[in-house]
Amino acid sequence: MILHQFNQPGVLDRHRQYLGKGDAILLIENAVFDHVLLDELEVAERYVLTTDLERRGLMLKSQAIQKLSVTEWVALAARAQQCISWS
Amino acid sequence: MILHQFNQPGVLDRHRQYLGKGDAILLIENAVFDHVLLDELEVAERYVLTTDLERRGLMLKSQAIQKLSVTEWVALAARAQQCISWS
Amino acid sequence: MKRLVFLIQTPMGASVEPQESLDAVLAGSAFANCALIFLGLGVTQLRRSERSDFRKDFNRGFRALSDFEIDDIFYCEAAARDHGLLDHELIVEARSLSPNAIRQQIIDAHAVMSF
Amino acid sequence: MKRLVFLIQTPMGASVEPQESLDAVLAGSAFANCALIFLGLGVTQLRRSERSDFRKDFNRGFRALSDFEIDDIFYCEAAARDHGLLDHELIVEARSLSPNAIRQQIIDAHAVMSF
Amino acid sequence: MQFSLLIQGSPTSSQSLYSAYEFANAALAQGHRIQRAFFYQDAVLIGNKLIATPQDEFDIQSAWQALGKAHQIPLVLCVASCLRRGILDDREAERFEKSATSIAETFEIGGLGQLIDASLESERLITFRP
Amino acid sequence: MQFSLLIQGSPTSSQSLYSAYEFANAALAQGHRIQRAFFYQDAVLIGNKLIATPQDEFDIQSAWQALGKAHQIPLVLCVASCLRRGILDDREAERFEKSATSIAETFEIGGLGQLIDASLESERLITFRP
Repeated sequence: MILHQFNQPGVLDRHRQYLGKGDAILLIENAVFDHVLLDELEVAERYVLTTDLERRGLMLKSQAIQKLSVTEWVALAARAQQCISWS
Repeated sequence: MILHQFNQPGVLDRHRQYLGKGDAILLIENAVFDHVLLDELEVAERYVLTTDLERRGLMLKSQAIQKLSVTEWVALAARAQQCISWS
Repeated sequence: MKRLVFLIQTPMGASVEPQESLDAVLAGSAFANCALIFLGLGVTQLRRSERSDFRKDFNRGFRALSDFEIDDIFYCEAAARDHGLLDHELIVEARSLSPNAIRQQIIDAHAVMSF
Repeated sequence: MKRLVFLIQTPMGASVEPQESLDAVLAGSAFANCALIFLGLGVTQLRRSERSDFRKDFNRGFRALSDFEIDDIFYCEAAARDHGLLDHELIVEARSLSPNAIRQQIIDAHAVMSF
Repeated sequence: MQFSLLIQGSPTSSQSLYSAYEFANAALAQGHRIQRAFFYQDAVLIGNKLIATPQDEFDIQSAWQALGKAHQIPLVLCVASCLRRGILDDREAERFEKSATSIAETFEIGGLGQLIDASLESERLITFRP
Repeated sequence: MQFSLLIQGSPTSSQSLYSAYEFANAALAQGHRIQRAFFYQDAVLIGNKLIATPQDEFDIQSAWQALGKAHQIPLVLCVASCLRRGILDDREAERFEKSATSIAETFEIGGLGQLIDASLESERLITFRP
């Protein structure tokens, strides 16, 4: 499993082609503005960092997306074979 | 006439709704990567800064877009009623 | 008094730019008739948030606007729609403007600053 | 030797980041088997340019790669297409990879650094 | 015509200080005046005297200093932006009990009032975004 | 597990130093180790001792210093990035004939070899982009 981290808005689409089945996507920082775009990326586990959502006053709408604490982020990174930061 | 300056790639689309007839668009810095997107914005005069194109090894394809020297940029800014920088 | 328009395009959250743009507006209010227009990703600054641990508390920052008698606070209706910004989420009283009306604000200003 | 993969996503031109990422790759070559993969806007770094007045001359920077025996220079074929990058414009010998092949490079690496 | 420049981007991660420099040069060559260059946000980093630019690179700091001197253009760094980023003159270093100053010559530290004044008193304000 | 962090973004124009700080804290709380935090590009600006953070704001520099001390994490600023941005220790200040030093305590200046070493010797490298 590869963990794909995004921290910028507007770049999810550019890098979706590198996603594989069973990979995980995590949106942090300003990438959380794109949380609605995760809906269609069913190939991967999809996460959004809770604290960064809260800092921006956002709430998740989709049931398919999970909120992640920083503690859970660390666990996800430890479980991943590789952690990639896209921007 | 409003001069609309863009210095980032990927944002032309976001701000095209503020363009008026007879306005001018100028792409500088990394916005010059979007020069092909100017084709459809026929409502405005369309310019790309020559030096920034050259720094990135790019060449214009469309006849409808004009290359601008920095000297011409200054003249365009002086002619404009207002100069706006979008990003 | 001359009219200054501040176009706010930076998203809420990652950088200190939202705060530094607000500082510029407050400074402007002493010398000019100031308007703030949030557009593009900038409309995200208008959404109230309960967590302000890293950056300065924005609820307080925005309250300062009325203390400085800056009432012309606008946002782009199209951008608000794009970002799902709802009326009841607004951190400050702001009026929506059409892209055309924003263009007119720009034309009528003495100068325009972008942030 | 362990394998390090450097993913280069920053566009050519405005910042010093292209140069600083190249420095990291050169440093890596002393200790690891290094691969460079240009993707997204990063493929624009591969286009030869005649004007390098502000930032360091990239033609020279890229020549250093072969001096350091870094031969695994790749770019994403899809990104090259998006940016109209043609073979004859390349500043350095580089091979195109499919998104799937790039994924495999990532999986096979000991570590991946993004720039 | 009288121009003022508002420059916002960092010397290293944006091109704004370079674009503004080229613009200012071209404007002066055409007989226009630059009333003031106001450096805001990360652009104030240009005023750090401790920067050691590699010898084979264009030295944008020296370029601005030379331009400012040759044409008597005030190069104003925003004080609030400077404090946050560690650009201090004698006065600020003393006020915040810091052990050194870091502002490079030809640059001066000033308040946001100078930006507002520039925008009101010059005929064109050009913003150079990060 | 042994983590290393590569941090690239500026303290003022990006969130990367904040995200990395939160990540490091959470990792340590779970019993993981942070082998090294390597500050590259604009992230080295965190090591400027002349920064005067406004009192009502979170002081990210002090937060990193406290974390580094409490857990003996080397906080390494890339030397080449530092020179370009005016972050100097005694040695570099002398070498480049600069009048002052600017590196804050707890941070150290090191070469890119330390980044490569961290990426090779730790089990996970996490990159915090600008």
